[in-house]
Amino acid sequence: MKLTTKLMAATALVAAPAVQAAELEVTHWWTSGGEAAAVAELAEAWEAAGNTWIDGAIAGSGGTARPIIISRIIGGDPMAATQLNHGRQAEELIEAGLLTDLTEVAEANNWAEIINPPSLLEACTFEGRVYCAPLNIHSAQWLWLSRDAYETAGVDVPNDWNEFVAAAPALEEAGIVPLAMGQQGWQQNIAFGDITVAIAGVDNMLAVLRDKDADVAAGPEYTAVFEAVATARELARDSNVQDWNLATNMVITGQAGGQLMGDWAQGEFQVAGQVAGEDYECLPGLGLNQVLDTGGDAFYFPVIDDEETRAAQLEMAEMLVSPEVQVAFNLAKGSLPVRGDVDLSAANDCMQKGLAILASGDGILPSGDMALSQDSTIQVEDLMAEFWSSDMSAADAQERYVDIISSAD
Amino acid sequence: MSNHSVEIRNLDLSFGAVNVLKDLNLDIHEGEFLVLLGSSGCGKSTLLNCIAGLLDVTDGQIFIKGKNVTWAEPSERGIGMVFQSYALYPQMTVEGNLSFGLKNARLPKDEIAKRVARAAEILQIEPLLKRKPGALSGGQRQRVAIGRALVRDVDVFLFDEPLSNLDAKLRADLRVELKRLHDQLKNTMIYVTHDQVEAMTLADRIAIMKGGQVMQLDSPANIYNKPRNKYVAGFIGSPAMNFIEGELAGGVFKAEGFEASLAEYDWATSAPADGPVTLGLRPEHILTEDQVDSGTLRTQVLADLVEPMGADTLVWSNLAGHPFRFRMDGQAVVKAGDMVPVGIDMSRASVFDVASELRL
Amino acid sequence: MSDHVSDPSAPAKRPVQLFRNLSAKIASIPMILTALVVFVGGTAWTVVHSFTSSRMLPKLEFVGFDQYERLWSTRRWMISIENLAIYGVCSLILTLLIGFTLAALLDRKIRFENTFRTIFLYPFALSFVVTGLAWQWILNPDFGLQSVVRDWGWESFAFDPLNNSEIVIFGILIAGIWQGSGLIMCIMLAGLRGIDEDIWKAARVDGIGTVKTYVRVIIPMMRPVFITALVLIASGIIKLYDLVVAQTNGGPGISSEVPAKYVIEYMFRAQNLGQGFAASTMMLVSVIVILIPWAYLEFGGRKRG
Amino acid sequence: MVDVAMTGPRGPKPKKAFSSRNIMLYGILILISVYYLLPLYVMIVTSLKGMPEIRLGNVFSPPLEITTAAWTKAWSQACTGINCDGLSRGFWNSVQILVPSLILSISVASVNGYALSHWKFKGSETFFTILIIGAFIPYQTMLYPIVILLREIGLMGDLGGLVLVHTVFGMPILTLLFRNYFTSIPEELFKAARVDGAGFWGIYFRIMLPMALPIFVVAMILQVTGIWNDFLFGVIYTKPDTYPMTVQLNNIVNSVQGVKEYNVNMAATLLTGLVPLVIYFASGKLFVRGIAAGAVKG
Repeated sequence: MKLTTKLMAATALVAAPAVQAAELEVTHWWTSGGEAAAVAELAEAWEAAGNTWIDGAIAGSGGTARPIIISRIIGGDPMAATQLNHGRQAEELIEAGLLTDLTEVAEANNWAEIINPPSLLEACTFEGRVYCAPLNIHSAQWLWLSRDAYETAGVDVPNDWNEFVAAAPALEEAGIVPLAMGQQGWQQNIAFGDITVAIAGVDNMLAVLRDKDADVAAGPEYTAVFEAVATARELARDSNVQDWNLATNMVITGQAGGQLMGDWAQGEFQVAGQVAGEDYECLPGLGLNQVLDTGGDAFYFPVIDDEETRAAQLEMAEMLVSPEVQVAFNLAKGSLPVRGDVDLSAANDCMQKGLAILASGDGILPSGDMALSQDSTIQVEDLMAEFWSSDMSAADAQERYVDIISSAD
Repeated sequence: MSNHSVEIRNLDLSFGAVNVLKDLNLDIHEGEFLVLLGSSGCGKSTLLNCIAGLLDVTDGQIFIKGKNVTWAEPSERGIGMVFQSYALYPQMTVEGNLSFGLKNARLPKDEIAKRVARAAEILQIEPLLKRKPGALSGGQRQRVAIGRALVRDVDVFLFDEPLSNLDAKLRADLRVELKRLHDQLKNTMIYVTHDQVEAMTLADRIAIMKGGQVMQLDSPANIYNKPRNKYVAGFIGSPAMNFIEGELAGGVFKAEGFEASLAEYDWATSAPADGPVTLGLRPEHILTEDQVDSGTLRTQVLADLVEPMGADTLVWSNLAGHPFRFRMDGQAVVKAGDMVPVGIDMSRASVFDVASELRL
Repeated sequence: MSDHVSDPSAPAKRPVQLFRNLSAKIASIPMILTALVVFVGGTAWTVVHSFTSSRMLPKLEFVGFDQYERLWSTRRWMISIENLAIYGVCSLILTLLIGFTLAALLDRKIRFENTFRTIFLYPFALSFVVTGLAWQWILNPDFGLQSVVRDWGWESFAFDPLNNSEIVIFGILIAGIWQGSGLIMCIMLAGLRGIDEDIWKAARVDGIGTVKTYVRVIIPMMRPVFITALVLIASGIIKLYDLVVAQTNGGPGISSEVPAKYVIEYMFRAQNLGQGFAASTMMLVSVIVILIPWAYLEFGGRKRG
Repeated sequence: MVDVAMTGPRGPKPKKAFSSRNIMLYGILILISVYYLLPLYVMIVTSLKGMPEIRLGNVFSPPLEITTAAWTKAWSQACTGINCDGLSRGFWNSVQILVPSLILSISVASVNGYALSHWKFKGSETFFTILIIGAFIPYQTMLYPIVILLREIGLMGDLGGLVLVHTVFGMPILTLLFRNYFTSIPEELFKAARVDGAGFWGIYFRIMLPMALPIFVVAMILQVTGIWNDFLFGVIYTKPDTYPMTVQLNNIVNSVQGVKEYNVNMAATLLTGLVPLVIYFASGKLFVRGIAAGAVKG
């Protein structure tokens, strides 16, 4: 019995590069138009190699999908591959030995060299071993603007956040909502983060998020941030959608002037057939501070006690980082590739802006996900949700934010 | 081996702290019709359930036909049981109801058919065999319930107030039928009821129960004529016995304005000591009209209330400061406010000790 | 008589208590396992882990009452509790009231009773998710009730509970009652049908009005029915989750959060299992505090006699 | 004297067809019916409209142009991720989950209720009390212990595991119903059967089961509703191939591609709710009768 298993394992390893048709179940929560198109690219590439992609999409953002993913992993009946935001989320699963070690793939394909920025691979690395395949780079610090809306209102399209605020009354007069905002804590938190980068600057933000410096959070720079967020709240008063892509849709249709959202919003513009620079504009770092964080999605491969599956998992990991898939996937999703060595000439204006910032090497922030624990993030999201939906004063909000930071781990 | 059909030895049953049966002993003869009589809560149904094996006893033993069945399953005890609510299986036909127990006992088919046919014949329910209980009248249902006990071909029949759910006329009819059935089958029957008429008419012997104990076990005549204690005396007889509190002094009963010699009284023990006693007089033993003179004692009482009942008339009055009821002929002309002469035959009276309430 | 004691056919000793009614005990094994392993075991597991610093995966690193201290100093938890209290009290009273009133109306020997009953009952067939979506849609200020009334000419009409954090919990209440009151009506109706007709005759002869008869005579007689209804409603209230998620997802802001949602969010989204377990332990404690006396009265104190 | 008798009221009391009491009674009932029917009406009407009409009008206006496009889309075309086959896939999965769960949970609960009513043993009431308290525990908090439990007995990710979970969580309320129902069956019947030599199972199958139809209907309705509408367990204990309909519904409703297609959402919602709804409409009378027997006699 043991011998056979070993033999089979050996055969599987030998055969690994040309595995027989493998069936892998992939769990993810990419269900919006742009996201689904991007997943389709992955599935197509996977099936082109003669494999089968069993799509385990679970709609309703990570909140719905995560309990399912984690339950199945700890229940010993995991999917073959799953999306998770990389960063601290998966550490415990790795420690418990539930995730497949991808180091051999990473080494064989020289991920250490090609993945840029290196922080992405670091986020996948735990005690020197690689456990996830980074798929894309998402940055949250974008202001998306509708040309249409500003033309209707008869004002110029703003070039930074300050101009955006100044132009708001004109939009309101034209019956246009200045700022589209989905009424969900995580979206409001993104807006908060964006404004923080733009107004308080990178150093202050890092002091708070990475070093948990409550004094900075209580300082005047953050006071300015909270006041700006309060202003944004006023601008979004009449936006009563829930989902982020419905908010994006308001910008696409010209019902709203702009939206503070990550670069995944671009996928929606693309699906709607809009062209960057013509129909919509984008301002990374809100036009004030040319920085982007480098969060992003990664795929993890739960341990499945079957050599063939393991080989297929490694094959998929390899595929995800391959140049072809990187280009196809990221063009569809509107995110940036994890390797600098691919040809993205097909990318639109906005993506090019992002690539430029990335290539410059400075202005790269750790993603909020990576710096704060999920637990603290939820607390900030709760605070934001309450702040945006009530008349809480900026000072009160700041005070509570300081509390969260000082007790964060 | 004794000829006892059912014997109960030192039976105790308690639910938590409540003792329902207390050190109860009872011997029931082969072929006897024994009635357990008592008011509700006296433990008579509980006792029957213990005999049937439907309740687990706390202590003591039960023998049926000389076999210790204390822990045997109900179906292994050789008993058949008839319930107050008939307890017919509603989804089975009459035939199904009759044969259910036999099928459970895995009897051969022809034997089952034979027994069902015989029971149906005895009870005259042959035309009903294919019907369901829902389509039967109360009396028919009770016959089927009896039939279900009958087919089991057992030595002991247990009846748990089987006639209580029937109307008065049907009850009387079925009572007679039960009596006939017993004469015909000669099985041991244990019959629980709170109806003294049923008890008196059916029983070979009656066990009067109270508080989980047997007060008196005796023939109906003795229970009626010589109740062993005041409780039995008051329980049996309708209207209930009159009680007059007084003193026993030298063979003479003395109460307020009332004295009677007990010279003719049949003492249970040899002449008791003097002291406070209760005199019990059955309303129907009071002599009236032209029989007044044959009593040991004659007096006059004031009629408070007169209840004409057709065959006889019940008069409510007062004697020696105690309520006093007596029965007169139905044709007697008497109305409230009349003074009525009555005679008392002390040989038919009962005398109880006040403290122990036992018959003297 | 003494020969019976040595009767050879008599069982030698009392049967072992454990083997009495053995079939019944064997048949109850699934129930016993469920009660002990799943409910008691699972609960104990949860309670134990609420004293740990478990994050994404359950770990036995004990931190004392830290999770509880944090729980009770969290604003979201306090709002959740407050919401549940408001929802609970209102839902309990209104569901009982509406359920009973409907049942009483249907019990008045009306025509089309079946039709009405089906109308009142059908929402119960729908999941909370469906209920939440439907009512979210109806209460939508731009397409729903508010806009319709405004179209009728009442321009200032404002009914927008789902976007007003002061009254959002009542918006959820409307949907909750809609979904749950039918079942309660059904139970009440069954209870009313079980009341002796003579009671009504007696009340009529005594000249007691209909409403007064219900309040003074019928309702006290229906105690067991009310208890069953109460248990059903109460168990639903504590579990309130899907409806909130579907209808408001806790918004606007965190003004319609409820404890069950707090538990789930902390367990899965915040990946702070310890905190989630602490919150669910608190829920459990409150359930037990309310339930134990009731369960004792209902099941423990009753003896066969 | 005679005159008075002749002129006073005589004969049958006159009855008014539309007494103010009746008008009020039916008025109230109809008004309340509107509240109850409104969501269903809105769902149906919306599902029959096209998207442009939805954006323009209000939710209550009847469709100007009836189209079943939304129903078709919901059933067979709506997309989740890269799968675009709507709810159809989930329907049979749901049936496959429902049938064994229904049979097992009702069998177990009815035997429990029967044992608790006529075969009480030491501790049986304690277990029952624990069960009832269990009915108050939000399922989600039990997720992890259950996952661990299923892993230990090797049923994680298996249809058997899901059936087991439905049986366990359906047990408290169903056991309560069956217990109450069987308690209301006269004890004498049970005694008679014991005298007739029937044992635990004999009495259950031959006497109790044939009498328990009404309560089985109630149990069935409650379980069909509960199991069919379940999302949480369905999504965790199944795989994409076997996702039940509710998971597909969630995916359709929450996968917003461009704009929210309310008509498709409503059609999908109605399609998903159809099975329990049909069962309710079909067995309403039996349900009330069963409830009367199972829930009222506490």
